[in-house]
Amino acid sequence: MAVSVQQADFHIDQVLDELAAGRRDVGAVAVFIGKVRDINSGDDVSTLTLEHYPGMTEKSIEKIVTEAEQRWALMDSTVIHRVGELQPTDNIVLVAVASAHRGDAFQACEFIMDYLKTRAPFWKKEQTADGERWVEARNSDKKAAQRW
Amino acid sequence: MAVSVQQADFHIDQVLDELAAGRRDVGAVAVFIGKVRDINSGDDVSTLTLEHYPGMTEKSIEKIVTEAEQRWALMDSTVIHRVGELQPTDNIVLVAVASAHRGDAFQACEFIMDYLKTRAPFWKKEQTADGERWVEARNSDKKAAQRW
Amino acid sequence: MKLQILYFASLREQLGRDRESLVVEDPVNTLQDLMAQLASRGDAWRAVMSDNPNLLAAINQETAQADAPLNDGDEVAFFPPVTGG
Amino acid sequence: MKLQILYFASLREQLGRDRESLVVEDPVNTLQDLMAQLASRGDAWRAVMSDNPNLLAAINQETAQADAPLNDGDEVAFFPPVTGG
Repeated sequence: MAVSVQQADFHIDQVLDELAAGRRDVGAVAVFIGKVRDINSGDDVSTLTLEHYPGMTEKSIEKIVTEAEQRWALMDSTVIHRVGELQPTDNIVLVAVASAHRGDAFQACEFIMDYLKTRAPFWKKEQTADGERWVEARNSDKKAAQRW
Repeated sequence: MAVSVQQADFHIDQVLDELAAGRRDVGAVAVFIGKVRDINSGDDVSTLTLEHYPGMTEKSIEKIVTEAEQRWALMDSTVIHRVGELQPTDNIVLVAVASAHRGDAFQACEFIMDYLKTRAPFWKKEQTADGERWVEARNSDKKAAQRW
Repeated sequence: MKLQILYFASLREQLGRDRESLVVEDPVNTLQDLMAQLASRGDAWRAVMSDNPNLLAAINQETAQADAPLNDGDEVAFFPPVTGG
Repeated sequence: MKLQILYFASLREQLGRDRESLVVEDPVNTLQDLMAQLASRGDAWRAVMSDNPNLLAAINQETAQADAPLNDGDEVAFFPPVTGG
């Protein structure tokens, strides 16, 4: 398991080179990348600022990934979440999961994302033409996390 | 939509740079990578040879992706499937899907993979210590495709 | 009626060929008729064409069922269940 | 009892601080007791600490409910629903 909270962007080929490196029995890798959109709730977004709770963030992500490892047959997982100021089209988050089979990889990847959205202490603030505002938590994210 | 059947490997960062290039409203990218495992049905695999039906392969993949585009709100999709001789740890297939929201991206990516496995005319032959054999179609793949 | 016939994967090996141009003289209206005619070529052919629940076929690169009509110039392909991805 | 208290995101802005060291003299056994004491600091504090169905808290970096016990040296954090990912 590799978990990182960082300002810097990530290179996916590099992440995947390190995922389950040296193992020859990986059959399936599922990856999710979340990006900054230029629009939210109808307004143009110019900058997104991501705040987090250093220490608890890493712990809560490790907990989420450990839970995924208990539920599915995984060989390795990487979670990278960026913080600080981001612009539209920038990457925000990457979740990559390696498994023997695609069902496990897909489900674990989606599970980790759903829980990241509802349990990891990150907060987004958007700068729009009308000023800045904190992004509100979505009911759809709560529901997505309750599926599991 | 970009569909390619090729011998050459792919670079994921490059694929993702071209996916929905220029769009600033992509919020979610789901990627699946299938890889050659060193073991199958209990035997060590040294080489995997992938045969396909040129022409029909591309058409059937385009059909699968078009179906996904009708069912989910997608912004772009890329499918790359390798053919020829591959070794354990080599990439076989990549499916990448861009959407505004993660639910659409995940579902469309998994749908495309399930249908690729059951409808696109590719055939795998394995070289093992005991000689070579054609890989048999799996019931679990049929079932996975019937979910949708 | 002239057909282009393709064989893939294990079928290609069992039948010892990957393609052939076939001029059909007896009436061959459907894929089923063509399969019956090919089956009469001998044991290997019968095994593939008539005693094979796993046989798949395509006409002009579209998956086809046994009752699908055949036309002059069609490309017909026979193959086993697919195993890509 | 000495506590380290952290405030995040919109709460940090509403309360005008990101952290404080608090020496508690009245009996504060649970998170709920601490919230009641902080709520008495004024309107902004009451809005955050007592009239706020969306208030979340953690003790020593683990999510905690209102009845969770507090101990000397604990790190307590208050924050709104999370919006990462």
